[in-house]
Amino acid sequence: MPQSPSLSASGSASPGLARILFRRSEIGLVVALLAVILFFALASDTFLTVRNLTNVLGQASLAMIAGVGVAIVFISGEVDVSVGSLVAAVAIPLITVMNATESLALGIAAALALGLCVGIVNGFLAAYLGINSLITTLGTLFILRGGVYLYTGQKAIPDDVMLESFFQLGNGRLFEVVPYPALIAFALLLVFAYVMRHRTFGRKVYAVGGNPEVARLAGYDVKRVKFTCFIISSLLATVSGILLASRLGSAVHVAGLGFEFQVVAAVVLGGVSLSGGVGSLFGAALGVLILSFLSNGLGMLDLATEWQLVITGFIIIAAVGFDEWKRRQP
Amino acid sequence: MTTDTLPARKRGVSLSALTDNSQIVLIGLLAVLCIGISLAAPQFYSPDNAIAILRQCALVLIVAVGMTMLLVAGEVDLSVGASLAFTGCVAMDVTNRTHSVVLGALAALAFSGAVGLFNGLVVTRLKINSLIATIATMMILQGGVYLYTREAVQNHHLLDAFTAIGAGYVGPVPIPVIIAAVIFAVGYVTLRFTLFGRYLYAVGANLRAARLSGLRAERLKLLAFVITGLLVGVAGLILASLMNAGQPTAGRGFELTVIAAVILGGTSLAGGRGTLFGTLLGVLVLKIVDNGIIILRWNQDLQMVVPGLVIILATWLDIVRRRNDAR
Amino acid sequence: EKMPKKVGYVVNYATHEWYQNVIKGMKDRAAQLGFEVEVKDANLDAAKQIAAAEDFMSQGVDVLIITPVNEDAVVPLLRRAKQENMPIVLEGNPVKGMTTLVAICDYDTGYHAGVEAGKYAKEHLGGKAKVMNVGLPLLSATVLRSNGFMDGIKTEVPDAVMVHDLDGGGNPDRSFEVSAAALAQNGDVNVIYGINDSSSLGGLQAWKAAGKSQDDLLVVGTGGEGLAFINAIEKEPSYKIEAAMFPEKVGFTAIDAAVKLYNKEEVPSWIVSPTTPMLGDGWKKYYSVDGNVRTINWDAVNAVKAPDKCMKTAADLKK
Amino acid sequence: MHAETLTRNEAIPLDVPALAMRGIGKRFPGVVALDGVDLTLMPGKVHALMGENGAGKSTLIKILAGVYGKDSGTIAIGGVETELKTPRDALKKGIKVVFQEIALISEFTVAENIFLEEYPRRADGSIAWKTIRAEAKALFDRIGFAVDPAARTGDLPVSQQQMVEIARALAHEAKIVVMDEPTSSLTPKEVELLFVVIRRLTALGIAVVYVSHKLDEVFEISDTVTVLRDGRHISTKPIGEHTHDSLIHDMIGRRIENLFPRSRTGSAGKVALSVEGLSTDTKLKDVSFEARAGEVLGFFGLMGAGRTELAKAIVGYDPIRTGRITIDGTALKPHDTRTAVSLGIGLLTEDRKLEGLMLELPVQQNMSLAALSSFAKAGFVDEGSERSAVQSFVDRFRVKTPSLFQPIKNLSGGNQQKVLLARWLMRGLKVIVVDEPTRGIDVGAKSEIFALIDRLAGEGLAVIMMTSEMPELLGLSDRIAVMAEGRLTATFSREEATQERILNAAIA
Ligand SMILES: Nc1ncnc2c1ncn2[C@@H]1O[C@H](COP(=O)(O)OP(=O)(O)OP(=O)(O)O)[C@@H](O)[C@H]1O
Ligand SMILES: Nc1ncnc2c1ncn2[C@@H]1O[C@H](COP(=O)(O)OP(=O)(O)OP(=O)(O)O)[C@@H](O)[C@H]1O
Ligand SMILES: [Mg+2]
Ligand SMILES: [Mg+2]
Repeated sequence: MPQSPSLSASGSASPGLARILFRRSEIGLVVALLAVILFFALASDTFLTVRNLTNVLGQASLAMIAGVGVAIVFISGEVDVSVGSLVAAVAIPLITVMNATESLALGIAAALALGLCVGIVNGFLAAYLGINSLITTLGTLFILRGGVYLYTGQKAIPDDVMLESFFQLGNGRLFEVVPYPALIAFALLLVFAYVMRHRTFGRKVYAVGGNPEVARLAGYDVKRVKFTCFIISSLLATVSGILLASRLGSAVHVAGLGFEFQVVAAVVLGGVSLSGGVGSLFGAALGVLILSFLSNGLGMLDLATEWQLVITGFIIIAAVGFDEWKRRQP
Repeated sequence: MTTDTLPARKRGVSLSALTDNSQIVLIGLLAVLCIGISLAAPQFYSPDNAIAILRQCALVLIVAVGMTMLLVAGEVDLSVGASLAFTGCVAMDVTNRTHSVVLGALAALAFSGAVGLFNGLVVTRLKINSLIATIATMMILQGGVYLYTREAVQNHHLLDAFTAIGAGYVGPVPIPVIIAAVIFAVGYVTLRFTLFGRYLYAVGANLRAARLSGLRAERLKLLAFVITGLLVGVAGLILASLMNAGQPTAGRGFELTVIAAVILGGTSLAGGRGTLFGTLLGVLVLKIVDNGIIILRWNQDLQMVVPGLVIILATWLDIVRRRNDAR
Repeated sequence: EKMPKKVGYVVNYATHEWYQNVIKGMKDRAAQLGFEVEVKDANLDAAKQIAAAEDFMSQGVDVLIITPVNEDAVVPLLRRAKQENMPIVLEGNPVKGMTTLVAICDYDTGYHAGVEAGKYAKEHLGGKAKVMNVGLPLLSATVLRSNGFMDGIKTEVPDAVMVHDLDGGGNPDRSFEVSAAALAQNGDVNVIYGINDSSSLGGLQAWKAAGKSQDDLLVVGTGGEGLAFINAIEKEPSYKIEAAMFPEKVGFTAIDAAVKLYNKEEVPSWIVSPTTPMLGDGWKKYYSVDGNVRTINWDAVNAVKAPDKCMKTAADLKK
Repeated sequence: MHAETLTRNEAIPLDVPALAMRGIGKRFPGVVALDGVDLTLMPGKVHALMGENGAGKSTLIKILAGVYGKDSGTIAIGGVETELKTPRDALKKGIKVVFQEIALISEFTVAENIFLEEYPRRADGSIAWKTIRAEAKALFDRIGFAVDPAARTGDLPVSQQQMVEIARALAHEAKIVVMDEPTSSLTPKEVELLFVVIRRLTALGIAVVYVSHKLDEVFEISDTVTVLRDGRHISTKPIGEHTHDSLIHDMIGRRIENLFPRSRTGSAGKVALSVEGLSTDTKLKDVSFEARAGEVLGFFGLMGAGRTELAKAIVGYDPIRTGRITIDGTALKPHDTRTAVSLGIGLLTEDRKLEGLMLELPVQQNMSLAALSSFAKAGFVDEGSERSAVQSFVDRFRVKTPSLFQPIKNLSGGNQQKVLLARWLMRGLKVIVVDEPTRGIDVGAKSEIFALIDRLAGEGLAVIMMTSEMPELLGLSDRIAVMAEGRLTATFSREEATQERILNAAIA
């Protein structure tokens, strides 16, 4: 039987091209993405420029990095909505430490430390104490945001030392073309896609999300797998937060408001099921890209925000509805 | 684990619907809060404050009744906040145009009911997960309301009856509280004692089994969405009356408050489990925390932190209690 | 003088009436001068604001106008704009590294409204002023307004006190909710100050819902953003003072500054747009209303004098 | 390394018990599931574990698998006392369990499920997907199991999933293999296959625990039988010392006079259900038949013949392409379960967990679901009469449950099945379709269900019974319809039907 190393969610290398096409929802997403790009390329003459396309990639990368983490948590059968506040919270240690030490590395370390703590708390509450993860992370979403407001007194903390390396991280471009955030996002996406497909940890995540009881019977430490997923998600959101802080040049207390909705919508649009065990990181990334290009293109058409919201809403319904319909076909 | 699905009655024990022990944690928490706050700030127990709390609970409770039904049936509606704002604008606008409170109210209910119907159809016909479907509806409504009106719709009709809906009193009790109480009572009886209520639990617990047993699962879910929509309409009307304007910006984060209260009340996100009495307790706890922070003159930013902690804590205590019960 | 072909405006929050009217003023002025203004909305999202500005720069606008979601959060953007020689006019609040700013003086606005409120209190409220501030600590601008108001009112009523200092979120339902709780806790208040119209109206509605009479109450709103305050002044007996900030004028001024920058002329780093308190139906001098449309009376507004310098700015808050 | 798994492990001494469980006790809230149970397994022997539904068999096995902790007693493996705290412990000690409920990840491929417990890896630590597929294929070839290792597990019929589970237990070295009702949904051919595999295992010195309600199988394959009743150890004897009757007596404490009672005397009545030219997009092709009031119409077919599809199509659960279904002369709307149910047809499904049980809800809610509207006045449920109706069914069917409020997930499989059957019988029906009604049910309960089916038919119900059990088919049916590949190939009267004729028609 011809077997190609496939990166599909279920890890199935199905026989027959037709079946592969119908099985793998990414194809549908790629088509949708191309359709969006084609539409705006025809509708606006400033859309299809290298500068604009790379802009969008850079803008999408924040949601993409956090989206990879959220998708992993979804696949494990849990949810994580705390990322919206976390991206704002991690900027505080980052900027504060940088201001104090003039060291980007120490700042990043401090941010990652906070991200790690949040991941541990989420994971401990959800995986080990068994508190529903939506409740847990909704709780940490509120707590972190409130904490940020309390700590900053509802003011941004400016970056006083203005390290060039920090500025470049979120604003610079490789060869003046590809934004660094986009490079980081794609690198992380590839690494975690590999992990999810080719390392036992990844398969455990799918198994735990697909059927936790079975996973337990197969000798997996279900709690630890889920715990780890929360930590991964928080650390990736921290990376998003660091890049965001660089783009904003400060720790902004209102940064990332509603970011969790954006990420969840994109991840679900990308075919990652909320009920666990299903979906792929590439799908999630495609979901992010579709929404980013949509937002950029609608802006190019000079459509008011209200139209952008309405159109995006209908497109989400249409896209997910089509995906569901396709899935139901025999 | 014990059952806390439908409030189960023990054999031979006569009907005492409130003795479901899954709510003990919340009742305890509520008691601790009330005692704690009133020790620190005696004004907490003033009639004025009690009424202020009740009125604030009213809006959330009205929508939470529908949300509980939806969650029991295994679905969720995140568009209620956006719909609340839109409905308020519609209510005020139509009342302005027609000079009739009745027509204004009907328009509000028709609008929000239609939003519920739309959500229900998208979820049951297109089979889209309701979390994502209603996020989309939320976006559509947020955009739509600004297409409908840029500015707050002002009260030009100056009808007293309209103002009374939100700001009026019957004796010492605000009218919204009475409306909420009636809706809660009807909702409670519906969910607990009627066929419809029992069917919602079945649909949420196992959709296929319910369908095989002859239940029209899709229709039941649709109905739950429409009920939630209509209740949003009632809340939107009250809000427009209270604000004396239809505010397109209102209702931000309202959906999270409602869902948090319902979940805090012990309703499962997975469907098939939950009670309205729990929801009532959940609403009370959240709103008393909110009020307490202002009464105690704490930093208002704590209004985000404390509810977060309370929700996690209450859920955890509930898990611990059930584990002990199971011994 | 050369005219730019296209000016891009990244607005903080386009769905807000204030910015609607700022945009209106910009479009009016640009139309007079014969060019186009394109608007992108950050919708209160700092990251989206950067993205929108990036998009404008790659689209090739001639000048950018920006109302920052957060002042600190646009510093890198200004740096990148400088690298690409993109002139930027800021609206709202000063930012490190900016060229020029068009702004009202928030402190002054509150201060002058406070002085009028003090006079009113002396005349009608028995010389007592117990203030409920429906504020918004989130933004330095709104904190300045509240501070200015209290300082102003004290010039007339030295023992004026702030009974409640609330965070109404700048929106009406939240303002209503916190005001209701605060009034229940301590209802001994006779002045309600709102940092914008939504806040003052939310406070007033809470007052009414608590069943209190408006006889000995003064409500002071800020902004004069749309129709809401006009409606309130016409219909609510206690709503007497509105601190007008003329958003249309702000837009007007920003466009003029953009043209100057485009022509590489000298511009002051801080261009003040005028504000003034309006008492009773004093609004009719500046605005006329027809149905749901209000029209600005440019002659009257352009005649309002702006100070050269603000009494206090956000920089003073940080001290 | 995996290729060698099926050779004799020299390290296993044949005279030391592979496993000795002593005085095992386990209680659940309101239930004593196990009370001082002993179990000793010898290497290379098949030890059958028998008992009524709810006797405690699965609980004992789950303790052995590290799923539940025991309350009391000791466990020794290969003579060494050990604790089995987690499934992982048990796996490490060489205990492989095929659980009663299928325990596979449906989204994974068959091959991946086989190696779920331990993925073969490459030198760099990444998963060796090629090895996995190749070894799964090799394993299947060795045990003569024809299934595509690359198929998505959830797409397979239940019986094949069960075979995958069994194959999985063989993928790694094991000292003890436990099978909890492995044949509950296997066809006779697959059962034969399984027995070949079990004999291979014992030849390698592996101890096998075999749980089944099928007496014939137990007599054929096992060396020793342990019987449990109500959580207590009743007897352990070599199989040779048992007869059918003595085994049943040990299990249920009484004798069963006649497993297939026939009290019906009258002939079948008028046509209750008629199906004409039924086809679906997926499997069924032009199926036509009639079922009469008062008769039991048995359906036989090999795995995948389409019986389950037929059952779901007649009750309006699945869409159909063409065809006409009438009940008592009234045509059903296609794809509309509600009118079907209200006209008096109900389906007891094959897949309890997925389509029948509301796991978290109590027994009462589960049982009364279909009949609930009959307890309602003006939309309000009269819970008093609901409860007494449920209670009477619990008593009649001897459903073992501590209370009506017990979540049904805590009941044993057989008891769950009884609750689901009662769900339909509470509601007046004209036609009942039962798909594998005795899957996982003990002899005692089986005879009760048979008696019930007989009585229902006697009362004028048309019973359509899809079953893979030849004795029960021949014993109960008035007529037998045979399906093959979605078509109805033959119909026999009770007198005409023989095993050969039926099997011939099923293969056609
Ligand atoms: N998790 C649980 N919680 C509460 N009670 C349980 C639980 N699991 C099993 N029981 C009870 O323990 C008893 C033994 O159940 P068990 O599943 O071991 O029976 P069994 O012999 O395997 O029956 P069957 O032949 O029907 O599979 C039953 O009364 C059952 O209701
Ligand atoms: N060999 C096969 N490979 C894959 N899928 C199959 C195969 N045979 C049947 N199926 C599928 O499995 C399901 C089982 O078929 P169905 O239940 O209708 O048959 P049945 O006669 O009821 O058999 P069973 O004895 O398994 O109940 C159907 O959905 C069918 O499409
Ligand atoms: Mg069992
Ligand atoms: Mg079948």
